[in-house]
Amino acid sequence: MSDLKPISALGAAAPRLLTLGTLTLRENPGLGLASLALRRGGTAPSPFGLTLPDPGGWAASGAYAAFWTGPDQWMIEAEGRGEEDFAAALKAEAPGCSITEQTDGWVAFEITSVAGGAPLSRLMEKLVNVDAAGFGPGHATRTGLEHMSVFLIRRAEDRLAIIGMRTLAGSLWHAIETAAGRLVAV
Amino acid sequence: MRFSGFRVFKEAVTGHKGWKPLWRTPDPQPEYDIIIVGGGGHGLSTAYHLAAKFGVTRVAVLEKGWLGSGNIGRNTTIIRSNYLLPGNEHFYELSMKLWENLEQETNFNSMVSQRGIINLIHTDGQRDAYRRRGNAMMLAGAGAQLLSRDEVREMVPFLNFDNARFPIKGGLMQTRAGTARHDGVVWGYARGADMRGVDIIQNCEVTGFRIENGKVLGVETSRGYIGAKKVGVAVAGSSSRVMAQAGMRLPMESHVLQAFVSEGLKPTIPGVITFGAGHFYISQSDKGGLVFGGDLDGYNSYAQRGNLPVIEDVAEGGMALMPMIGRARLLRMWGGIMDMTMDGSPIIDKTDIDGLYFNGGWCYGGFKATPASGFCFAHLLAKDEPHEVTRQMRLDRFARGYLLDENGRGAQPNLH
Amino acid sequence: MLIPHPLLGPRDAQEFTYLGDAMMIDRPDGLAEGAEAAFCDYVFQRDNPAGLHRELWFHEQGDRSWLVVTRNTVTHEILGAELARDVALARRATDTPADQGDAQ
Amino acid sequence: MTRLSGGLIDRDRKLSFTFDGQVYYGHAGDTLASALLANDVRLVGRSFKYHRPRGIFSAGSEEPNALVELRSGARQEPNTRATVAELFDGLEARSQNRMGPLNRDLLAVNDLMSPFFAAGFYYKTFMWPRAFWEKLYEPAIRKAAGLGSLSMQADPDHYDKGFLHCDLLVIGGGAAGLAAALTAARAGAQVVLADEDSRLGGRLLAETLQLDDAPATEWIAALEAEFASLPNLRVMRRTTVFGVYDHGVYGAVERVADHLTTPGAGVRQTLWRITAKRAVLAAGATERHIPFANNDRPGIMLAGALRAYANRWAVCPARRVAIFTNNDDGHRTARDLIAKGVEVAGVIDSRKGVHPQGSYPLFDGAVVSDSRGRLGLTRIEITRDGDSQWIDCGALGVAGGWNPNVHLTAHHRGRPIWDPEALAFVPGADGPAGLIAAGAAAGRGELAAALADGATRAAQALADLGLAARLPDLPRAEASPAGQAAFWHVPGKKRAWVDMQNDVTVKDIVLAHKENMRPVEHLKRWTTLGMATDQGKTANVSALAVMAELTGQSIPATGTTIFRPPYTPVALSVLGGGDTGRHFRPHRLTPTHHWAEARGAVFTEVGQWMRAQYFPQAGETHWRQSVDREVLAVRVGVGLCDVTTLGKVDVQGADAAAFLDRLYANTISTLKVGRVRYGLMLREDGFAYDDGTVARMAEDHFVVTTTTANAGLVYRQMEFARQCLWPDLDVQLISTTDAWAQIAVAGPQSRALLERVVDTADLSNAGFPFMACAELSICNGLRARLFRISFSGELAYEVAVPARYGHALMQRLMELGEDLGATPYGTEALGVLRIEKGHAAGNELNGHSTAAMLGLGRMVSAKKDAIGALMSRREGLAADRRRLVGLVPETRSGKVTAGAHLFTDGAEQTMETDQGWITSAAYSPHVGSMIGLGFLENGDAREGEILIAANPLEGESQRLRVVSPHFVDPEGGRLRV
Repeated sequence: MSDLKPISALGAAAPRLLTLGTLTLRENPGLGLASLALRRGGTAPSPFGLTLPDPGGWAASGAYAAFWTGPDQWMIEAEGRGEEDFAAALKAEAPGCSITEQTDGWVAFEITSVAGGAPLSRLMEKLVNVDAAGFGPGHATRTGLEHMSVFLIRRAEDRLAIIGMRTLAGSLWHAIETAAGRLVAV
Repeated sequence: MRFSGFRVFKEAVTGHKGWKPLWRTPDPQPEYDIIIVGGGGHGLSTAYHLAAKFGVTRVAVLEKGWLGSGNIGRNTTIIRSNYLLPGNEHFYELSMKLWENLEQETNFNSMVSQRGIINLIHTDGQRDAYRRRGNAMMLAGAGAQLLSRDEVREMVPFLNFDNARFPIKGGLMQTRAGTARHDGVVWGYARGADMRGVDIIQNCEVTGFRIENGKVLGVETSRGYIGAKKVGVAVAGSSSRVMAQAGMRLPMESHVLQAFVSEGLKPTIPGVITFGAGHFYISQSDKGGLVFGGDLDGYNSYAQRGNLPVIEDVAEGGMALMPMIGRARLLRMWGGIMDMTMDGSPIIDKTDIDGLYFNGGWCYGGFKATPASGFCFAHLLAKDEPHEVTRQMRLDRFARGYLLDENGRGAQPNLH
Repeated sequence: MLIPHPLLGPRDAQEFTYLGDAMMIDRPDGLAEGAEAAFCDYVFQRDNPAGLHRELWFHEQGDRSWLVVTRNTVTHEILGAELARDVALARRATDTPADQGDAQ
Repeated sequence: MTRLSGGLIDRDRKLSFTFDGQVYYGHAGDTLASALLANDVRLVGRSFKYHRPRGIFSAGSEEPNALVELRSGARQEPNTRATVAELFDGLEARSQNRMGPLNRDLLAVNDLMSPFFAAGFYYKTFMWPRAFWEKLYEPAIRKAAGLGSLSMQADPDHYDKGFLHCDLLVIGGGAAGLAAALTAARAGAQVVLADEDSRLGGRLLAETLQLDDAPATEWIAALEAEFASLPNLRVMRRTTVFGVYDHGVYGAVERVADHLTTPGAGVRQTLWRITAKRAVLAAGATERHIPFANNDRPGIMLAGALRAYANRWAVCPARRVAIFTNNDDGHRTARDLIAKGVEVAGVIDSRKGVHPQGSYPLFDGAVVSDSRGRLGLTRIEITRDGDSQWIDCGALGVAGGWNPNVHLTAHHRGRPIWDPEALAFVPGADGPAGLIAAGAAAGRGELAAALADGATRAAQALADLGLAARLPDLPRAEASPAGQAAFWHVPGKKRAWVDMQNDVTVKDIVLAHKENMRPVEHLKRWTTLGMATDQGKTANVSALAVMAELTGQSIPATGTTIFRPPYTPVALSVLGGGDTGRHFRPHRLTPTHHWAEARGAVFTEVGQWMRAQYFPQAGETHWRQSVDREVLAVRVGVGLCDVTTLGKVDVQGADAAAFLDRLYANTISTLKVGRVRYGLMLREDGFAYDDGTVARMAEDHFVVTTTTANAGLVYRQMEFARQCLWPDLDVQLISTTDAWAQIAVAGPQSRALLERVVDTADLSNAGFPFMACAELSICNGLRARLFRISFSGELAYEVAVPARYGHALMQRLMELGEDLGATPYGTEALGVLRIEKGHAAGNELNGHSTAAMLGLGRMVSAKKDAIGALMSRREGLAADRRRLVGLVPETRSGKVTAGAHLFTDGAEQTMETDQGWITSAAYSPHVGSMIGLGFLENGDAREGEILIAANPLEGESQRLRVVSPHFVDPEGGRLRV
């Protein structure tokens, strides 16, 4: 393995972690990402045993997960494989598809609540125009957040991931931290 | 009746008994030499100039609602002649000269106020572009000043100089620019045209053109057919709809532009300021309201109202540029319909139909053009020759490739 | 404004970028006879109706789909939305101009 | 004045506040207005034009008169309505629009001059001499105009924005709104109930009307308890729904902390964007007054307000009051006041033959025809059948009937319609889709009807959504008949105010009529009626009635006015909420940002990006020293620059090459795998759009780059081409801009440096020639992409690695390249290098340029159909003979300035003789002088000519020589070594 040392999207050696009230925000550099697009007329594969979800959906299977990103296009997630050439691994699982490495295109912030779904709903209200009531576990969508484009994934009732462009990591963290902090201040 | 300080004094002491209607309410005659469709700023200015400058007085202005009910009554009142391209700059400079003499000419105080405009500079590239534009203005005799950051700070110290996402690096100023009282412009031209014999007919909607053998004979209206030797159309916000009645398609889309006014405040902002890194421009009316606006809503619309995202975008721009306005309150917002052309510049031209003339496509810049637009359209109607400053404002420029694209955005109307 | 995305349901119009008349799907053949006149019409001339308008919106902060939305330009009421790609493919199959299809 | 009995104030919590510096006390639950009245303060402000003394006119957000500057310092808040400002301990308020003390305002002289200030007078004078307008008249007018003042300091508070979604939004928490919310929430719908007041109840809080034979507050309290238990109902107090937008989007402002001394760590206000499938408008009604002579004195107020102050706040502006009414509701005020122990000197009812409804003197068929009291009401004149008498009273309640608050129904330009029964405008049928009015807002203000209407409308709204709702058992309501009559103003010779704040009187309307300003919009604009901060809420209908009388037409034929958002004024700071400083917009940081920061780089904003502009070293005192050093390092050694900001798009698919052939003006499909080609994109209208490189990684896989500025736009255009223009091609696109850290390694030593990091690849000129590309590994196994491309004109590469390694790679290259002179360079040096090489950038690719102007005309292939190719050959574009040229000063020390215009030597300088302009300029260490690029008429044929570069804007003029735009290595030999 290369002797070059990576840094996190927020620019540090270690990922950032912060608890504000009932919410914990965690930068997740371990998440491997690659996009999968069907060739014209192609049929959806089942990489790593995943059933690729319908529009608006997210599906997990073991350390892998997939979410729909557009017609005939998905993002495949691999927990703990952020340092690897995950796209190459995916290519082997999905021959005949267009695969593109995306791991370092993004920064993933995993948000966990210790008080169930309500604090996540309150946080979403302040950040995105997505109805939290209709965004339960298994939902994923792309939307705007403070002039940035992000993916939201409801991984569980008490877990929400916000995945934004890596170069905007600092601004995205600032926006989430501010909103979460104000929920505490109230 | 001539207006003057003396007249105001006399009427005040005699109980305001002597005031007369500002214009008549005539019924349409069967035929006119020239019919102007549209009783907005440009239509009334055209009628005024036809009568006052070209001696054509058998003229009717047909307005479907009340005078000045279109964009002239719903804009942010800015006047300026700070354009880059020769095909535009000479025209707007002519307009500025007409503004400078408007009130004495029409004997009506339209409150033309040359308090200056500053276009702020935030990047080096922007400074280069503004230097090019400022030099064009100098060459056209319009005057311009390139301001350093310190000079801007001296003039408008309340801007965000110290904590800005997009720092202010200077500004391009035109001191002769400013504002005018929009309704006063309508009323001044209407009164001036009426006094010279023009029939101003309100509540008279044009529903069709009578065209035979490629020549226009008159217009069908909600008050019956009216004949005319020539018909000039100046119906900003309805250009495509009206010209479709003559079978024409135009190189334009209609979009909504919102504008905003705050509650009245004691003097806060001296002239006009435009943000160069966001969509926001602002001035303060004589009544004290902050008058401001930003970008188009961005989609085709005839609704005369807009949506929240643009309102927020404008307010965000304002707060980033001048966070001292935060405690002022927005009082009223409205939308005007902009006929956005494919190159962002207007059209004043004859059409392929004999006797039918078109004035439109003013995008969001029609107000400042009002005097020259009317003058030049009157010139075209009266002499059948374009005025020299409108020679590039032709309909065929798109197909031929002689575009008047000030900011180089291409054939995408909502980007101009 | 809410755009009724055919795959994702109603979405905030702020996620979208507007382009204009759906006739822009019907790009003329640049190598055909008389192409210049056809292109001038395609690039510059618009019906610009007050009423129903079929128009292109790009779901830029979403799934990156181009949509053909049928909307009333006077009331802003939206009557339907389709994937532009489907409209374009159907257009090729049937030769129906893109600005004259039926709303869903 | 001592407090009356009862009321909804907390007498155990005493709060101190100041008004014009004087300390007063009130109670929790007070508004500033009620607290002022409790302290016998009746004079609170001055009118806009005549500076007439003004008091409190209403008890709500419709207030035209009682505007104050609230708070101090940077939190100073002008034009705050005292009637809705909740009292808090330490509140500071000041009267405004005065010169000198409030009770001796020097500008009150305007009132004496009022005959000169009739409607429209501004338009008729101040025209001579011309120069005096800006210098004298206008400044004087501006100073006198306006109302309150801004502090001119940045707002120190925080603001939030948020989004809510619901099935039903209920606007207004009075009788109808509460019934609506209850009905819908019990049915299980997602409900938001918003009310502008601090507590629910609406008008019920101001009344003594009973529900189920008990005070209404008991019913409200029971409801609030139930509401708290319903998770699907969100109650938002202090929240004004100010506007209706398309497709069920409502704008609302929640005043989170305006009732507190400061917001502390929280926010002051929140802007909510509420997406509601349906909405019930239960906004109640606003009382109107009846203009009569001198009807604007402090102490004269709306009768319903007088009642509200007594019932809710236990205050009355005077011990002895009178009521002027044209309806039964006015009599209820008299009864309620008497019950509170206030003396009612009389009820003057314009209707003949009515009977008193309590023990007070009744003047039926009578009007109030005048008033006295310089700073506050002392007497009124009552006229009946031509006989007049004066009676003493300190306050007068005026009851002119109630106007439904239809405002939101008109926000989509729908028109309210006249209801001849209710004598008011009620919501028309063309209101916003999904919004249903209920209760008093719909003209059904009688209490029992309002309750039932609220429940029914909510059930109806839910039924539209397919949700069944059962109507709740509603309390039995005490009758509250209105009995409105058409009596609009008291005729007379003296001034009778219609619009209080803007000083519009009946006389002004008469004058507007006389001058043919009759359409209602002309009336408004000529007189300024309804244009004040209250938007004429208490004035407009009366004005229409007066105009109708003058024209002999009915009120609806005379017109209505369009209500525009916002319903009540909204602070700009909450609309523009969120970050206003450095976080106003997001920052994009390059992968080496932190490294550059640690090296002391100076950064610059490039769109969303922050980029290193230059890297100053110890001893360098001017940016030019740093930039010159960086440029020379590239020309003689090796420089390193983070170029991640260039857009990168991954293009895959069987038809990827054919697709790119249609996007780019030049041919791409002939490119071999492992090679890169420069690509030029045109807009469909034929002008140059963007440029970049196209690298073929495999037969069916390309990586293309765009300029930094156009990355998003080009991606959008590519998707448009893929989905809309050529949907039958097999192409997949995805952006990879952020995924790869891309570093330019440029200069004669670049190969030597890169050879030290690549693991095995052959970088020799033969093995990896100019315009080669490859995927390879570096630094012991890190996957990377290498492109041999050059922006500087030197031997150069761009190396890309996963973004997280960009920082470390830059460090490694610097370490390994120390002996080779490795030097980081920023955007300034990048700019100098590209100008020296004659590469177009943003200043040249400005949307006005044709390919030919850029010297790239031959790239536009005529053999294929690509976007913009055909249109680029149109007459006007082909006739444009301006060409990109290089420019140097005639003398080495001369200046070259971007933005200067070019003229033939000796020619007159006008727009018509203009020969072009300078697009970019820089000092070139390579040339040893300033150099520039510019577009010049027939530029390709004028090499060697001396031109004048005119910069009259800054009073400069320079003599420049036309040269090739390629100042460095015009043959390109250095690229290929």
